[in-house]
Amino acid sequence: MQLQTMAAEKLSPAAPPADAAIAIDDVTLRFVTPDGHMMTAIRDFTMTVARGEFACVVGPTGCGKSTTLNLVTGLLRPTTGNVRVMGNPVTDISRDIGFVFQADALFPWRSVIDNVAAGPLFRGTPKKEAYDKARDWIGRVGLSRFEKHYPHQLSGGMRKRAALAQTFINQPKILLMDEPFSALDMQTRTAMQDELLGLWSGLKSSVVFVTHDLEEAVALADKVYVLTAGPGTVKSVYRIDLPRPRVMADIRYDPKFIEIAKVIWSDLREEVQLGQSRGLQTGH
Amino acid sequence: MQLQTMAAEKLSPAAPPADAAIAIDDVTLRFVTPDGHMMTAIRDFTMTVARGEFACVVGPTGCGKSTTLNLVTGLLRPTTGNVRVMGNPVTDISRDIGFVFQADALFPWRSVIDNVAAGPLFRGTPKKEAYDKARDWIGRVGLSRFEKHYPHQLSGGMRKRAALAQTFINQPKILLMDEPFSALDMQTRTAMQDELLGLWSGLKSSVVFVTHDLEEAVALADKVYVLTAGPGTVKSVYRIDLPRPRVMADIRYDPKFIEIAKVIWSDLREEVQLGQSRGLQTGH
Amino acid sequence: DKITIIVGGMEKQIYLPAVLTQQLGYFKDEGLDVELVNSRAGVEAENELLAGAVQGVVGFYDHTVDLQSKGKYIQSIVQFSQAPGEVELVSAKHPEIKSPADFKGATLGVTGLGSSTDFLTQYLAVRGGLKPGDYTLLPVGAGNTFIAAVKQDQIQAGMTTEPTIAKLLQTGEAKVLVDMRTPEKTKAALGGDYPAASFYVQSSWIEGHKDEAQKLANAFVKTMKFIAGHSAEEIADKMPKDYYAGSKDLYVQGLAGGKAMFTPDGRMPADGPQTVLKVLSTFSKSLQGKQIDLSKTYTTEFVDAAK
Amino acid sequence: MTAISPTDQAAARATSIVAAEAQARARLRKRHALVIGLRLAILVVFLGLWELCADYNIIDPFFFSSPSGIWEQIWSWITEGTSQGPLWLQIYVTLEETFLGFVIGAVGGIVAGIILGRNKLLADVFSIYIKIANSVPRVVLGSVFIIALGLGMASKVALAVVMVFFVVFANAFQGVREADRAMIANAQILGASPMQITTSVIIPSAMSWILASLHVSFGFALVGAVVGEFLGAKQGMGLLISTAQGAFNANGVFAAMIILAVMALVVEFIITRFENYVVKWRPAPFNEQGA
Amino acid sequence: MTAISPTDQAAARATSIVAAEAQARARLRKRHALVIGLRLAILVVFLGLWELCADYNIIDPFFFSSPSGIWEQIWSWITEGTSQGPLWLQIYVTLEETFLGFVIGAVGGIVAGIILGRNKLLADVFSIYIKIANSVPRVVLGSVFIIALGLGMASKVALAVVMVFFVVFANAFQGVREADRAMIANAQILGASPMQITTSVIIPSAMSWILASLHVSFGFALVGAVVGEFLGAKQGMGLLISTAQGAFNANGVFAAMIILAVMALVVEFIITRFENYVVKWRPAPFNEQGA
Ligand SMILES: Nc1ncnc2c1ncn2[C@@H]1O[C@H](COP(=O)(O)OP(=O)(O)OP(=O)(O)O)[C@@H](O)[C@H]1O
Ligand SMILES: Nc1ncnc2c1ncn2[C@@H]1O[C@H](COP(=O)(O)OP(=O)(O)OP(=O)(O)O)[C@@H](O)[C@H]1O
Ligand SMILES: [Mg+2]
Ligand SMILES: [Mg+2]
Repeated sequence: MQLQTMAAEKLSPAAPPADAAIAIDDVTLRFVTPDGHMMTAIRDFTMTVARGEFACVVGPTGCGKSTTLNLVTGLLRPTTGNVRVMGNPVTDISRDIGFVFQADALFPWRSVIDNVAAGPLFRGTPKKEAYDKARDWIGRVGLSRFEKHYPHQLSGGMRKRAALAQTFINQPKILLMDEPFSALDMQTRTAMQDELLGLWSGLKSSVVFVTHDLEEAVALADKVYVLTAGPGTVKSVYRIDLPRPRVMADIRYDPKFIEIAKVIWSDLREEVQLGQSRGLQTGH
Repeated sequence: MQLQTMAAEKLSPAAPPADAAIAIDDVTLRFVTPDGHMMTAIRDFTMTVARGEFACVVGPTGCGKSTTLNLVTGLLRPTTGNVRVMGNPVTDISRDIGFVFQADALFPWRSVIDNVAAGPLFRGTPKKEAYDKARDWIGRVGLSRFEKHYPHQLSGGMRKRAALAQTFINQPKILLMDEPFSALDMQTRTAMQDELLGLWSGLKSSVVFVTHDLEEAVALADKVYVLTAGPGTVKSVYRIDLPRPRVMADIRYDPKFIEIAKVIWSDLREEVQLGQSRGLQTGH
Repeated sequence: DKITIIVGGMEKQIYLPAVLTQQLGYFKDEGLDVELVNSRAGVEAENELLAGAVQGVVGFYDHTVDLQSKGKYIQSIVQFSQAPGEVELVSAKHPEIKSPADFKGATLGVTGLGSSTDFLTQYLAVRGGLKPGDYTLLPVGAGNTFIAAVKQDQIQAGMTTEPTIAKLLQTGEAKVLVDMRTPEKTKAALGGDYPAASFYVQSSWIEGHKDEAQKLANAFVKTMKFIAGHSAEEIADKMPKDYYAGSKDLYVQGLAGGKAMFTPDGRMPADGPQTVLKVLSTFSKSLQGKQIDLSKTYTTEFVDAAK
Repeated sequence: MTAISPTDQAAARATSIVAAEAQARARLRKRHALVIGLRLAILVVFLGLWELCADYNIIDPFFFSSPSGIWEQIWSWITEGTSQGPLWLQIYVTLEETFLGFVIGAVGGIVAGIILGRNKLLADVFSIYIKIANSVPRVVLGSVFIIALGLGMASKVALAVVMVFFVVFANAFQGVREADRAMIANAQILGASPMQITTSVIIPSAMSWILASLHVSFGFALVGAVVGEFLGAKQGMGLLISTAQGAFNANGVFAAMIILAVMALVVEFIITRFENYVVKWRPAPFNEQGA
Repeated sequence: MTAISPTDQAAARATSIVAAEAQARARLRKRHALVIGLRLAILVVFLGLWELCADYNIIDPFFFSSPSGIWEQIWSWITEGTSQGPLWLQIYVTLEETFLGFVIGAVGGIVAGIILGRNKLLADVFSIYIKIANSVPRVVLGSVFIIALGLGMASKVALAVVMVFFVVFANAFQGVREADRAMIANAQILGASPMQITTSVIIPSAMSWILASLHVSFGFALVGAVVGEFLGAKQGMGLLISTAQGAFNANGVFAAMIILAVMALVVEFIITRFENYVVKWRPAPFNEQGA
């Protein structure tokens, strides 16, 4: 399969350069399954995110996207291969990273503002400053009226927004996000995407963003990784050359955008169908 | 605001008839907030789902969609007003209902197959039959290879699919679903939607389906409820007259579909923007 | 400075002189600051004494013998009683037991294995012509548990002290088989005086504290004289109410029956130590093959000097 | 058709909502009264039966006392004092020992539980020794303490400590191990140091474990202190019991136990207050929330 | 540019994966050896210090015994039997009482905990009485049991029961209350009866609470049985201790305690096995998983 369009350039996954922000080099990770066998979650996985680059990862469910992020944070260790962040091998859970978990990881015993202020407080910011910052970020994600609420008193989408504020407030140089916007309505999602792009361009962070929404991926990314159905590996990588700054509300109607999305979509669909024929039997 | 299109008929929320599958009549629900005040989650809420009807609920995040479903199951009690299911007031948590929770509610100590077989086993189905059925449903959601896995060994999307199988296997007459497909990739989601429609038309169930994806709502529903930003109440109700059976892969390209979606979208956007101007401050 | 004395059960009548001295104010009269500490487990008391945490113990004399066999020297300086104050009771359900000779096949209650009641019971049985193994010993403690054991027929006979004796006699659930509350009856049962309750201290302590030892002896001897010169009723009146809260009559009755066991002057009866050694060495494993110097287990030096 | 957007009936509604909420509050009050009533009823029935059984000699009051006898005893202790001095002094002494033992044992248990819970190697190496220590009979330990620490307060406190420590340790340890791994990971990524993880994630999530153990272990501390006094003491409730037992004063034994129970209840009340304060973030069970 | 789809290097990879996994296993084995080594080292150092202190009379072996003395005592009990009969019989008797008491107390605690945990009214009414009962000194209870149940096995079992019950109850109760409300709701909606909710949701989620209490409470059961024997018995380790104490035989006292510790460890091992079996569904902490 060879293609080359003006905007989406398909790249070959090559061995990562030493100075990349994130470099996953030929990693295989296997889990022990309940019946005692080994199950390969991702295999021969190579991925590079340059400094300041925005990478999106798409792929069928269960293909290893979250596993990949966990490898970068150091929450999981590769069985073979190695993972480097900012040039250093990942040995422990890193503090330089921001990670929005796929599932909820707010502290249930802290109110929204205490949750959001947690990062600065952990990092030694004075209390007042931390809370001022937290209040600012809570405003940005639209939870000002819910500052004092505990997580269990929020709706699913509100919890997700609180988690976003909690991560963004640390202004991480490396930002990993696992389906962060899937619980949000379209409008809020667009606002959050703008917020994210603003943060990213301001900080020149490197971002890995996992999503099921291909349009979202294309709209946000410099580079889109398409993974194969599990055991996941990189199927193809696309460079998205849409001009920046991008405005989320409008970019979807850009003809270039639509063209790119179509190309990647056909590539992805193939993979998903493969995954389905392997896993899904048709129901009725 | 008055409009009437061929396919999307806007209805006025009237007092529910006695024989409705679900009848929420003028309900207000208030929570105690952390600072001891009362917060109204939904107010003056009226909603009717006829037997065999497929209703979708859309609305900005935090507007009270999950709360509404919880009222129907009996997990929450209205402060004022009343809720009837199949004509009877809701007094306890009902067994006739299927409920796919927004958050994960699988039993972590049971493997996928034990989780899926739980419903039939609880209801007294013989063991062998229950497991056969469970195996069938696990196949339909594409988890056959993961039967023996425990929930923590699944990816987010897989867990959601397991939860779907767990609910569908009971073939409930009333089916409540809270953003069930948001963690799935497009292809899997389409397959699940087909699965859901098949189940629904086979059983003539009544469905309330919460989603943030308006297209999904239009594609699936007989009736779409648009809620206002919190405190949530019904803003408008649309009847979707697209012909059935609908095929999910194709319906999106139906011009009627696109038209309806546009109409509801403009209605919803207004509301979401209102919610945002109230809650969200623009970030940067 | 302060002198701490452990009493192996302040409410027990056999140790009554300790609290009585306090109540009568005799310690104060001697210019002593004495503090009484209760400890029902005798071993605790001796251990404390040996560890040097307390200066004296009110307990059974036979411990001085036993401890000497383990290389620890303690000395009785005032002897409270010349009879054990123990009684072998026999359950009313078992009239066939008329003397220790009938113990064959019976279960006999003792307070604890290795305690004085254990040795005395076995000694009685041996004097009755039995061999160890003809009977079973059951440690049942004293007080309520002893009574319960009799009631439930878990023991057919058993050795105990006041006020358990009085209580069981009063309800008629048991009768006296062997009485060792008076010197005469003890002599009959054991073949000699059996010094029991006494005040003892570590031998090494005496060296540096002759003065205190003397004062303590003075106080105790005065109490012994008081006991000899007053009726059970009068003595009971001096005791704290809690000690006979169960029933004052019972207390007085028990005291009247057992008053005779107290020495009139705190002096060790001449043949007493010998009897104790005889009883102990018959049964106690730890004494077997050991040479005991009885003269190091007691001294009458201080009671002799007491005014 | 016309969309009838919800009209502003708010004012009219307000009254009905207020009424509904007042009703809910009234229900709560009624329930509270019911609970108190039932508790009292049980107490009265229990005491009544006991008294009757004692009066008709179905149970022997010589052994098992009777409520009236117990009350007389308590009254006489209050008015005339005990043989060891005024009653409040006995209570104070025991309470002091218990409290010290409770605090030391609980803090020790929590600290040890957290350290071992956080460090797998330490846990693997040391937990076996903690298990061993826990199988030592406390009564024997009591004598060892008395030899080592003397007959003063120290030995009673030590005994209370060893009663409390193991229960609290076991729960704190398990509570730490149960702490949600995603939450710990999140804190770590947010920049928490190991110490901060302990204070802001581990301790809050182990809190309900620790509190559960505190509930039961105050009673244990009391037991430890009393047993210590039983083995040898100048003052305290344990000595009161021991004397009463020696004097066949069942009333005294039971009266002392009742006083101990009241002491335990008072402290229990305080712990519950503390618990409600600490875990106020907790969601109410479904159906207990809303107004 | 050409998309280089991952070539089939699987065969070449396989070896390196196998090697990596073998390495991981070797690490595990090494760690296990380290743990055992450290445990032994601690034991040896502890015993060595004890022996030395005893030999040089830094601690008085008359009170605190010494490892060599203890060993001699155990050996003589094994070879010559104890004064009450063969050693194994004493162990058997105590173990039987302990085990009965443990099972009854644990089952009772779990059942009571679940019932009260599931029913708020019952909990509100009765938990206060459970608190009261828990503050009763076990030693006093011991004599009450002997009076009520006699000197046989029953009174020791009862004492072990009351040692175990409260700890298990407290944890089972709290464990039930901590069960995830969403999970309970889900089960209810899936059609579970209250009984089924109890067995399939409440008990599994309270399991780690219950297990934590079982760990600590077997030791307590042992303590209860021994204290019971202490107060009056024909056989058993408690009597052995009491006799040794009465004879100022510190070696005997400590030897018996060591035997008790070994008993506790054996049972602990069994409980841990059971625990690993029951909670095998549990996620490993991050970083301990993967190969
Ligand atoms: N602890 C574990 N033990 C065994 N298998 C695991 C474990 N964790 C994940 N897996 C498996 O690894 C594979 C990849 O999981 P992962 O969570 O990375 O998927 P994902 O791409 O994030 O999917 P989704 O889009 O559904 O979130 C899945 O097949 C899953 O079953
Ligand atoms: N236990 C509670 N205490 C207080 N407020 C609550 C509680 N539960 C929910 N709320 C509030 O009720 C409102 C509605 O919540 P709900 O979960 O129904 O929203 P939702 O429409 O499902 O949103 P989402 O799309 O984000 O899931 C929110 O404002 C939330 O903060
Ligand atoms: Mg994932
Ligand atoms: Mg929701």
